[in-house]
This record gives sequence, structure tokens and C-alpha cells, in this order.
Amino acid sequence: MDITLNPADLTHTIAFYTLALTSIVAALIVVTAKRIFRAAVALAVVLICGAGFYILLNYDFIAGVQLLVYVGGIVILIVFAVMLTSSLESIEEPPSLGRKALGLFSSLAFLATAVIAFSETKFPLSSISAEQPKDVAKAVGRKLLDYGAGGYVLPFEVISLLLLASVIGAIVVARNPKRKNEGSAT
Amino acid sequence: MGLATEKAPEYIERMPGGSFMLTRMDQVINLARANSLWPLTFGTSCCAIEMMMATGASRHDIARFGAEVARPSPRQADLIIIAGTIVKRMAPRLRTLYEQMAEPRYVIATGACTISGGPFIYHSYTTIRGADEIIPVDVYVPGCPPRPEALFYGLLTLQKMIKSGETVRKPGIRKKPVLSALPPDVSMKEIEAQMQEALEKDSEVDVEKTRQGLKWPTGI
Amino acid sequence: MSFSPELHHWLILSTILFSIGIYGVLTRRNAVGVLMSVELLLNSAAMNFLIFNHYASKPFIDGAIMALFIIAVAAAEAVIAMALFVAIFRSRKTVDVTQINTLKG
Amino acid sequence: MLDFLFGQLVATHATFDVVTLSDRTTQALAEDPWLAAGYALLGLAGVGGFLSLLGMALIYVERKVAAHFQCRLGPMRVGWHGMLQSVADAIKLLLKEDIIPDRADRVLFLIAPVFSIIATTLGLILIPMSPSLQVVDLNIGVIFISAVSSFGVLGILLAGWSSNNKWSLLGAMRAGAQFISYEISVTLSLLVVTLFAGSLQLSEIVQSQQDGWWIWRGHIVGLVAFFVFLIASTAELNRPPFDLPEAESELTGGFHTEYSGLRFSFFFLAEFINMFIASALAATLFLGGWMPFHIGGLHTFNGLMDLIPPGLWFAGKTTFIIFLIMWVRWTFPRLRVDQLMRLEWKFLLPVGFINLFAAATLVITKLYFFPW
Repeated sequence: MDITLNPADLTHTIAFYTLALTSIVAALIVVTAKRIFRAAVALAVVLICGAGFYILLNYDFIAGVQLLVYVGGIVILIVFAVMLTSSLESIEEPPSLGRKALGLFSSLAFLATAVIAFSETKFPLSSISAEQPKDVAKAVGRKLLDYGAGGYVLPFEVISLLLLASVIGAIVVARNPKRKNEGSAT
Repeated sequence: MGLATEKAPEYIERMPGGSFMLTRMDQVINLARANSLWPLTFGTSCCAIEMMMATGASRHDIARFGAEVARPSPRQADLIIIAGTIVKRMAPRLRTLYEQMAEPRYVIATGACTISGGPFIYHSYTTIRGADEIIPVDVYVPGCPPRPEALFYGLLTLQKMIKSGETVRKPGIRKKPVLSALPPDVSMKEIEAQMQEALEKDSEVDVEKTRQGLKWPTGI
Repeated sequence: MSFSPELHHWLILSTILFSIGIYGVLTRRNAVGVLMSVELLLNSAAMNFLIFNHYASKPFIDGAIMALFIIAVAAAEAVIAMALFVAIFRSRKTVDVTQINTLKG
Repeated sequence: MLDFLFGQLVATHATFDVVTLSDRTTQALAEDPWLAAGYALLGLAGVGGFLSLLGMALIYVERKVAAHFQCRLGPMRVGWHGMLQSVADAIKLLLKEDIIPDRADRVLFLIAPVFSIIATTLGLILIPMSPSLQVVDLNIGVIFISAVSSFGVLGILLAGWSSNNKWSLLGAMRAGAQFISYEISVTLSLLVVTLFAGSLQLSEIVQSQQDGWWIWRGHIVGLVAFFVFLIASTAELNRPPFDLPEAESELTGGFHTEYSGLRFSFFFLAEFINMFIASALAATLFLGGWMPFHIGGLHTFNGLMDLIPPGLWFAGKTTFIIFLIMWVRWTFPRLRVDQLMRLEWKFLLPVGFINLFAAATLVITKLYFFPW
């Protein structure tokens, strides 16, 4: 089954607003929760909602990758970081008032600027009759390995190098220096 | 499950035919509970070895009664088989383990040590005289250690008790514990009297006689 | 004005998520919390790519590829950040960003 | 006469039409919303009932298999040969006291088992059990299943953290580390089949095995991928010999140490259903799923094989793999943590990568059996 939702559908609209509300509430929990682990769970919810948005936009392959990498990998890594650096009882102190004011001001300023910019700009929308590629996964794959004009094979390789470098770097940084000579296998 | 077991029976009983239904439900529930006694992996000494023979070994196999799912966590266990001597150091831990178990919970005490202190009943300063001084015991299984068959008899006795609703109805109030595999003509009273007699006899110490019996020179 | 989501609905949504992320980055004390807020930012950026791809250049797939790249970069960043936090925690016993203020701890 | 019969049989060897429940629902939605609602309800009830029944059946089978491997009898008292043992267990677990530790993180403690069971359910609805017995057939099915299985480990991490118990925390961390490591191997072996079949959709992968299952059509490559998948998914399921997250002798109960009654049974159920999902996935990807045993070109033989309904084929293959996993469980001792990691990073991962290269070569050169 292809997940295709017609934007004019009522279900599409309801799904959009439900997901939007959930993700905004969860995002607020992410930035304000005093217990850091709850923030991590809320982050997982935001990312799952993000996958929902991608499905609404008809990019189901990207949604799958989002679930696989973000929820299955990154959130679990973050949860690990939380587990290694704090305990259940540790409650974060609220930020100082000045910091809060600064954060609130800059985020609201960004929001206002962006909204004004959106309302002022005329975006070159594609015509209604334009068709999305039938199989997103196939199209993405072909484009990623395309070395002609407009192909992405070089960035693809660079990303793979970046990932390799980050894995090696993480091992080097997190390695316990005291046990360097023992040569533990894990 | 607060709602299902505490609140719901009240409302069901008020309905016409409710008490009949409640009785039927009780029977089913008791049957389920009796046949799914997951033991805690708890053993302190030689009885534990014998218990392992009873639970795991192929010839005896406690799994036939649905009781082989040994849970290491007391939260998930229904039955604690106290196998082995309970010393005073162990006592608070045993109590904690018992309190950590979720209701309904049952206790089988196997072996002489857990019933009365066993060989340590006389002059030991470390041993608890019977596990029921710490936690309420449902079934005693005598023996030193009891054979697997005896343990099974104890388990079946516990199942019979649960099925007849003796310990299940009101978890707080317990009937008197029963001694599994008691010889037919002997009552608990007689055993207690004998034990008392033996204890008193043992406790009487003739000082003169003892002094004469000593091997080393006393005149110094 | 219709309620069915159009381009500006989507854009406002992703902007809201982005600004929440900015607030988090600026106010969070716990370094892991800051990392989470950064993930929020990255997520909303990826979403923007997909939104514009869907509404402005439907027959092409470049926005989706950008989203994929963002996800990959986020993964790399999370790995490094986790390693750093563990290393910092090992020497300072805290990951509070306001207290990590000396070099050569 | 015989010719006619075989002719009939060959005629039945037509392509199978895949009609999933969600397709039916979408079709009915256009005509009659109530019918669509009925289908949706049927799907929900079916999945729910299937989940609990299958869980109980698997627990019973596990206990019986374990008993017979150890020359015991297993449950005998409740029902014929203890058939109703799991029912008794379920009733008992339902009515057991529900303990929430005083210093636990209440909210997370309550949602953790739900997370786990939802992940399991989401995985279950994608499994094609026969052409008409599948709830949803996503075109990113393979990715979706491996993505959803990671929710389950999130539930485990939640449970371990929120219990406020050191054993739980250690068990959860072990589970997370093990899951992330072995997920790579699972994905690599899934990719092999995806390469062979040229699709991520589970029903299409099944239909691509019309002329032979990938486990032997892909020569050694398919076989290696199958075994890597089996080992790695056993590790993902936290089943022995990879059950370090709940190693009883070290960590009491691991992540579910503090859970009792109903909530514990959620984890228990999820574990067994995950085993079913892993077996069903292995059967679908490597052993042809509901596709009967076909050999390309032998129409009469294929027709004979088609006489057995596809649902039975699926059930048989899945049962075989479940038995295999149980066999492994009751045969091998538990690994140490460093051995576990060494097995993944130094053995399974390189094997997986080399295998993927070999698979790509096979696909490009079309060297596998029956390349038409």
C-alpha cells in the first residue's frame, strides 16, 4: 500500500493539527522538563510526530529513515548519555531569570521575523499538476548515486567519511585514559 | 490491580445472582492461582540443593504442576520456598523479600531448620528458631532435607488450600499453618509437647556431674 | 482562509519548533538538554527542506536528499556529543554547562 | 485424466492477489463508511486477539519444548497435557497486586510497558501471513519493521530508568547497547534480501520468491544472510544465549525487576511476540513467506505444492524457525558481555558487509538460480 493522503481530505487536516499540537507540546516539554529523562522521551515523541509529518507530505521513505535513525539510534544514544551522566533523583535547576528572558526574547524574535518574512514573500509554488516521483526510495537512491550533473555521489561519500570519522573520534574521546594500556576488546 | 479485585466484587455482589457469580469467579481465580505458583529463587543451604533437584531435575520436575517459572525478582514471584537455615543475618533480608512480593503470596517452609531451627534449636546464637518467626508460613514440609516427593506433597497441599479458598479470600488473615505429611495419628499438640519435653530435658544441666565428666584438670 | 494545511501552515509549524529549540539551547543547563534542543533545531530544518520540496519543486527529490543528509549529520553529532559528555562527566562529575568554565580540568 | 488434473493444478499456479485489510478498508470507505469501520474494528480485534492468544501459545510451547529438551514433561495439570497452563498464568498475572515503587518515576514507569507492547503490535500488523491475511502492506515495510522494533528497546530503557533500581538500570543499558550493535547486522542481512527482491515491500518480497526461496536461490549469500539474521535477531530479542539484559544470576530480573502483575506480563508478552515477528520475518524474507515451495520451470511440481494453502506454508516455516530459536536457547550457555560485543563487531559485522558486497555482485551479474 502506498500511503497517499489527499491534502483536501478531512483526515489529512485532522492528522496535521493533531500531530502539530502533540509535537509542539512535546517540544515544550523537551526544553522545560526538570527531569532530563522525561525530556528525552518527549524528544522521541517530537521525532515520531516528525515522521508523521513526512508521511503527510508523502515522503514515506524519509519517514522510515527518520524513525530508524532518529528514534532508533539518536534518541537511544541520548538516553545513554542521560543514563551515564545523571541519576533519577537529579533535578535540573531552573535557569536564571536573565537567561530565561534572553531565550524567550530571541526565540520570539526569531518567530516574529520568520512569520513576517513568510507573509511578505511570494514563494514560487509548483503547479498543482506536478507529480511527485512514484517511488521516493528509488528516486532518492538513484539521485544519491548519480555522478552526473545534479547528482549527489560526492556529498554522499563525504557524509560516509564524516560518520566514520565521528565514530572513531567518539571512541578516542570516550576511552578511559587510565585503562589505555590494558587493551580491552570492547 | 485495585479496581478488579477490591472494588468490583462489591458491585457484582449487589446485582441479582451476583454472589453466585462471585463464587464461580472465585473458583476460577483460585484454580488459576493454585496452578500457577511461580517460585522465588531463594535458598540458603542444603535444602536448596534438594529443592533444585525437585524443580529442575528430569525425574521429579516441578514443572508438571505449573510451578517451574522461577522468578529471580520477588515482584513477580507468588511463592517463596524457604529452603535452608535462616540465620539472624538473613532474617531481615527474608522479611524484605517477603514484603517485596506482590499479593497474593504464599510461603512454603522446607526442612527442619525452617520449621523449628532443626539441629540448631538448642544452643545456637545465630539461627532463627523457625522461619515463621519472621514471615507467616502456609505449609511446612518436614525433612532434613525433605525428599522432592515431600516438597511436591507440600506444594499440592498448598494448591489444595488455595483452591478451597483458605488463604485467598482475606489475604490479611491466615488460617493456622498445616504440617504437610503429618503421620495420621499424631497431632500437632503431641509434637509440641514432645519438643517441650526434649528441650527441658536438654536444658537441665547437672553441674556436678558435668564437672566430674570433664577431662582436663580442674584443680588449678 | 481554509483550515486544510497549506504552505504557510507548515512553515509556521516548523518555525515554532525551531524557536522552541532556540529557547532550549539558550536556557538549558544540562549539556544533554542542550543537545536535545539542537536535535529539535535540526529536525525542524529537515522538515523545512521537505516542505519546500513538496510545495515548490514537486517533481524533484533534492529536498528529501537534504533531509537525509541532515539526519546523517545529526547522528554523527549525537555520537560525538555523547562521547564528550561522558569524558567531561568523568573528570568534572557534572554536565551542567554553566559550571564547566575552566580549561585543563 | 491425469493430464487434465495436472492442467488444473498448473492453472491454479497463478499469481496470488494480495488484498490486505487496510486495502479493504480503503475500498469500503468509498462505498460504505460503516463497512469500513467494521473492517477497521475487525482488524483491531483480530490483532489484539491474535497478540494475546499467540503470546499464550508461545509461552506454553516454550515451556513444553524446554521440558522435553531436558527429559522432563513440562506443564501437565491444567487441561490436556497442560494446554491451559498459560490461561491460568494469565488470570493469575491479571489479578496480582500491581506495585509501583515509591521512589520510581511514576509517569515513565507506567508508560514503559505500553511503549513495549505498542512497538510489538506495530511490527505484527506488517507480517504477511497469507495473501489475504495481512493488516497493512507498507511499501517501506522492511525499514518500518526495523524502525518499529527500536521503539521496543526505548520501552526497555524507560522501564530500566524509571524503576530507580540499579539492576534495572544496568539491564536497560545492556539492552540498549546490545540492540544498537546487533541492529546493524540485522539491517545488513535485510538489505541483502532487499537487493535480491528489488523492493522494500514485504508482499513483493514474498512474490519475488515464486521461483525459489532466497535462502537457496541466492547461493551461499542467502544462507549466510539467513544465519546472520537469525543470530542477530536472537540477540535483539534478548533471548538466551544473549539474555544479558535480564541475566538472573547477575541482575535479578534486569529491566523488569520492579514490575509485577499486569505490567510485567506486557513485557513477557512483548518478548514472545517479538520472537514470533523475528521468526515470521526470517520466514518471509528467506524462506518465501506464504509462498509454496516452488522450483522455477517445474510447473507440475509447483502446482502440486500450490495445493497446500499459503497460510499453512507460512505457519509451518515460522514454527520451524521458532523451534530453531528455542533449540538454540536450551542448548547454548549465556555469553559474557565482552564476548557478545566481540561476536558482533569482530565477526558478524565484517561477515555482513562482505555478504552485502557478494549479494550486489550476484544481483548485477544475475548469477542466482532462475534469474528470469
